[in-house]
Amino acid sequence: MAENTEESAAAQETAAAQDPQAAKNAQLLALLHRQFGADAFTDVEEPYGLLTVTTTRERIHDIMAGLQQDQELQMNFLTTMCGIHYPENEGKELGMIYHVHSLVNNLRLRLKIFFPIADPTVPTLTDLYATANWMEREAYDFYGIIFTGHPNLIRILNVEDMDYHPMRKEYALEDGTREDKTDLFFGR
Amino acid sequence: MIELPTLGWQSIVILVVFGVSLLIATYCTYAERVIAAFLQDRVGPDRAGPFGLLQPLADAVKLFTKEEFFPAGANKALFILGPCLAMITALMSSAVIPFGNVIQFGNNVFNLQGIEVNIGMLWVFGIVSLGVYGVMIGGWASNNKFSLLGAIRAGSQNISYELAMGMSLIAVLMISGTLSLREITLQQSAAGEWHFWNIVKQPLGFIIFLVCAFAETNRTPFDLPECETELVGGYHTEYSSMKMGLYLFAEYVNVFVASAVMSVLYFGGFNFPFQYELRDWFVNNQGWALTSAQNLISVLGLLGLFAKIFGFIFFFMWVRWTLPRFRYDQLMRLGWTILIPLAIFNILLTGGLILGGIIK
Amino acid sequence: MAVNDTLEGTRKIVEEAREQQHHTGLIPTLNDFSQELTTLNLGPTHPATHGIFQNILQMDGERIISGVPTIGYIHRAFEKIAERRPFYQITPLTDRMNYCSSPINNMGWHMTVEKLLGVTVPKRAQYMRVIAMELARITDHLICNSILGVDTGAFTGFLYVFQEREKVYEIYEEICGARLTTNMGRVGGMERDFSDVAIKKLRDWLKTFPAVMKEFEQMFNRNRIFMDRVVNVGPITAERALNYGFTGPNLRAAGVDYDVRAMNPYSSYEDFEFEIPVGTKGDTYDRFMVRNEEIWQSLRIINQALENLPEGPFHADAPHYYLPPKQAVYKNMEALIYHFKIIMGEIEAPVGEVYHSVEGGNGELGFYLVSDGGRTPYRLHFRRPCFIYYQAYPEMVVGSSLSDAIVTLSSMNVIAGELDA
Amino acid sequence: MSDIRVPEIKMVDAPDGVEGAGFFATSLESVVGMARANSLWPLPFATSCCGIEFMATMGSHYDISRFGSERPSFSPRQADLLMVMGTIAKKMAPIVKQVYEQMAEPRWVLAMGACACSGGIFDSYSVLQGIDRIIPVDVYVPGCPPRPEQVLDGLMRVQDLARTESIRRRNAPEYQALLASYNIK
Amino acid sequence: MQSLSNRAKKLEAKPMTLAERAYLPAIFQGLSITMRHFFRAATKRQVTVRYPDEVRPFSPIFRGLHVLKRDEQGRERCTACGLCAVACPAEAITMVAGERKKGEEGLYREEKYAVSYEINMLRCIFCGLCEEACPKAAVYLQPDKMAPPRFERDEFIYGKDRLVEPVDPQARSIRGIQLTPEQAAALAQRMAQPA
Repeated sequence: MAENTEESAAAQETAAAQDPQAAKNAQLLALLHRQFGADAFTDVEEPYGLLTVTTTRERIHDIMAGLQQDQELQMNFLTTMCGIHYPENEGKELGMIYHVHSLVNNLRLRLKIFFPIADPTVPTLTDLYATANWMEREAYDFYGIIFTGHPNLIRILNVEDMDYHPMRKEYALEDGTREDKTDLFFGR
Repeated sequence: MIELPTLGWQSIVILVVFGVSLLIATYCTYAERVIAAFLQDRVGPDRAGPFGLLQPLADAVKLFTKEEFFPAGANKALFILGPCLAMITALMSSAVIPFGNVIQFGNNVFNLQGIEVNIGMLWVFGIVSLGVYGVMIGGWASNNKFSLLGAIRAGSQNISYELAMGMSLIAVLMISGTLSLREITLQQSAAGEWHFWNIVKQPLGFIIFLVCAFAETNRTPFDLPECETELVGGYHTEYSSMKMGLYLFAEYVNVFVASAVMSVLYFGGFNFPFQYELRDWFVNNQGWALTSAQNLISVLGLLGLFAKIFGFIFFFMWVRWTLPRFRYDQLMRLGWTILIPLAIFNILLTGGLILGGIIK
Repeated sequence: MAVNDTLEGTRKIVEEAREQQHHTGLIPTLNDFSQELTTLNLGPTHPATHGIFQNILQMDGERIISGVPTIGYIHRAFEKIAERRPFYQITPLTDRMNYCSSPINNMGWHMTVEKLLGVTVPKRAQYMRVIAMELARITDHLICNSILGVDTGAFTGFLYVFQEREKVYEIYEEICGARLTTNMGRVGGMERDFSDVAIKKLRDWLKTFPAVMKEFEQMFNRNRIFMDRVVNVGPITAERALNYGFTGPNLRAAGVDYDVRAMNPYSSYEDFEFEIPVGTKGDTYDRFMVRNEEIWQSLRIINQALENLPEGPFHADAPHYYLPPKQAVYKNMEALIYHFKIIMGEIEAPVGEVYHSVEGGNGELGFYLVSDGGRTPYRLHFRRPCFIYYQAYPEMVVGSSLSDAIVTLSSMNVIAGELDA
Repeated sequence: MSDIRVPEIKMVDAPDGVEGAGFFATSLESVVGMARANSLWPLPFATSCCGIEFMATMGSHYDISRFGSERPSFSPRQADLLMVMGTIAKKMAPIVKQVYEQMAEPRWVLAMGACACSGGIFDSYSVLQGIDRIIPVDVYVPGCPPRPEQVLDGLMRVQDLARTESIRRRNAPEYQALLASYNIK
Repeated sequence: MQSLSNRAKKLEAKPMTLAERAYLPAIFQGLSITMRHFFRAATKRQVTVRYPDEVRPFSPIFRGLHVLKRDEQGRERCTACGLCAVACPAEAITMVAGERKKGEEGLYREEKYAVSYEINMLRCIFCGLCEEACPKAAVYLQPDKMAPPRFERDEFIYGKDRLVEPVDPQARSIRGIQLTPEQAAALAQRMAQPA
């Protein structure tokens, strides 16, 4: 990976002096920028040493495919993906968060996309990763995110006839039918 | 020397044999539990009666008082017929086992055997092969896929292994020249020595027979028809109450009969080492009459046979709680490609040895 | 039924089914075939589905044409509950995720929170955690391997090694006061030091366990009946396994030596010498052998950790997050305030997101925690290895017989609590 | 330690019909009761953690076979005691009920662990808050999971029930009404 | 695939030898192992604990049934602060706090006390968080008692009558505070009088 990122060598060196993980992340970011263009990513962060970038749902499939096929990065392990719900973010209420991992380089990357709750469609990754199948079904089950192109998008954990997506923030956690509990004492 | 016993004596013996078979089968469930427990560092049932000895009775009473049940869509007549058939055939085969030599009171000679027929071995085989119908009918009539799979497995398994079993027996027949179990036993009594037992002449045949006996009785490692981790309960999945109990008992009666047949065919039946020396010692040194000494030997032989049978039953259980089970296709392969050729080879070998005059 | 026709036909169908599955991830349905097939409903209460999940199998005789897994039968909404609970109350939840190896889950969660809070745990606590985690790994693998024995029909081996599990339970009980759902450790360290009894029990166990393990191996490893049942059963290639997101022993059985303990060491795993067993074919036998070998490696780690157990405190000096000792609470006002704040969940958690993963019993157990600074996580996602790899099950069993499907299932060690969360 | 063995139990006045006609019983009834009590074949309906503790109960250290209960009947037809162990989600509830309906009389139900008894910590939208909402429960065993000792205690409570139960209880109108209230049969 | 860690240990599945292919050696080995166990068990060395007659020793920190402790003078320690209820992940604890009246100083240690204190044992998961949360060391999970199984659901709501530590020194938990017999007698007398 080193020879390809010579242009960012200066940036690397300063970073490497502080933290080897930061150096690796800087390299990775440079590579991402070169491959997919700098405009593909916004909100680049490194919380707790894990490079986190935000992109758009239009580009997520290409990026994931590119990461998977890139011979040098070999980011071909989809660690996990999950949905998230921010009711306050107007127009970007729902999100998907992907964790990919390059086993060979031992490098992780977190990708995020956000989209409006009124139009919760995201392209599927099942053509790239077999494992995305159930993860997407779970995200659909929990958040109602529609994965276009998913071969079998039905609820996975909850009962089929459930009429809401329980992980969205507005729904209550508790079962309404319990009798032996009161909420009086627990400020939850 | 053997007189035809009276009809009354015969029915008494048959009743006793049935009773004993049932009793042994009942206590086999207890033995199975205790042996399994001991093999697994446990205690086993110890709260029902002293040492848990009432455990089988508790099971039986419970099964009798449990609700009868007919699954939806099941053929009622066949559903009942299945366990009955399994039980009846299992019991019938024990009728021809020679449990002991004769006992003589004055001029009355009593034969410790249900019925002496000169085709005893064929009888056992015929009845045992009927037994699989009980399993098959029951599995089919249950209208349950797991039961059906179990029934199919039972059918093909029993038929395949009966072949090898029969062929391993042909070698015994070649030596003995008779189908009567009593005759075969008596032939092994020459001088009462252990090395006249057929096991010495037929070690390979015995191993084949033993493996097939495991398969015929549906015991691990051949318990595919019930195989609870795959087929839930196999053919008896849908059975409740005593109908299910009959299947369980039938299995243990089968184990008992298989052990008895093995003891008779290969381990000298009611013969035991130095029996004639013992009799002569009683006659010569203690001044007993010959008949009473012979009666004593018969009784001891009866006990000896039961000791052998219990040894085999223990072996059945020991194996069950040790070995993993086969897969269906592997079981078939073992039967058809290993056991049957081996059995044929055994026949040829025995024939050669007989011709060569090495065994007779 | 003509044997050859059926076999040939089945093989063709199986090939087609496999192709189709590879391409679409979709499982073919009954309508795709013209043959007369039976549908067998394996589960949810089938004895071999030790947890609870359902497989609807299309069978041609005893051969499986396709399978549709249905899960969610014990969905308990962990992630939703976690959004309503303060950090320390989530530990009992993680207990119940992979209940065969609760301490690993506990520790993984604590480490995640510690990462978020920036707490460094002293060396002694780290070593204590390693001991607890490796004990958990051993018990997890023991139960998986012995259940594989049960599913092949040998019940006795299971009871032999379960006695060892009982002894480990005793050690757990000395460490934390519970047997199975341990709730072990706290954010910032352990809740109490190892007692002398615990150390003694552990040492005794380390002495006696290898003999039992050897006996277990003797009963199974080279027994032909067992080998015939498991060799070449339910195989998966390394490529497919990676594509399916396999981790842990199941991935290693396919030949990839990915182990979080070695790749991203946590809790001082870099201090210990151990090897990562890998298989070749990814079949049931490889999975069995990898788990077996991992038990030995875990024993090695425990021995090293116990020998080199450093002196020092067993928890971090972090009064904001770690409960003060009870005596201080009675006397010291400051301690009392901290005590109340921690119990009420009013700790100052930074805003941020953190992903931390540990090597659980079944693979990479990840915790993705998004904190908005409140007393509860804003979002907590568990990367449950079982959930991720169980979806490969239909592909692994297509074309094999029902018995193979059962042993494949048990060798994958699918824990329902982890599967459904 | 002596107090562990005898939990302070309100002895069997609970189940309906026990005091019905003919309870003061013929010896046949007591024999049958004893037999049933010592031959409770469990149907281990294990869904989660408690299932592992049930394995421990079956294991060599606790050995449930001492009570004559070591033959797990995975087929509900042959089981006497439905042991529900672990969380029952709402998706699972109909299956539990179905299994209960398939069991042959006499049948008892033991709810093991906090989840099966009441939902435990899983007070969530997907978890049934106690299996007594769908089937009648005879004995509750608290704990999460209960120790094997508690499971054995629970089993002995079921034995107490079985021992004192009239054979005719299952035909009693009270019992029919109980089942009807659960909409069973 | 290439090695990721350099610590891989390849497990080669050796092909079966002729002896192994013949089934019998492994079978005999297995049989001998189980037979060893059989003899060990038959000579009365089973590991089984015959439960109701024998009890396995519990660890001194086992988390069993709750108890509400009294202090050295036999006063209830609980001050009804509610921390245990907050800490309970199962929400199994409910309590009603009350002011201590004059003359009740011998009964309650603090000025506030729990008028009612209930634990729903069916909900409780025995995680020990309440014990840890209690700033007054009032609620403890006893290591030598377990919650017994019962027939009725309502019997599992443990009120103060069953939770508060009895005054009888014999009935106390091993972690409890041992009173001298004189103290206990005095305490029992005081408890018997109406407050």
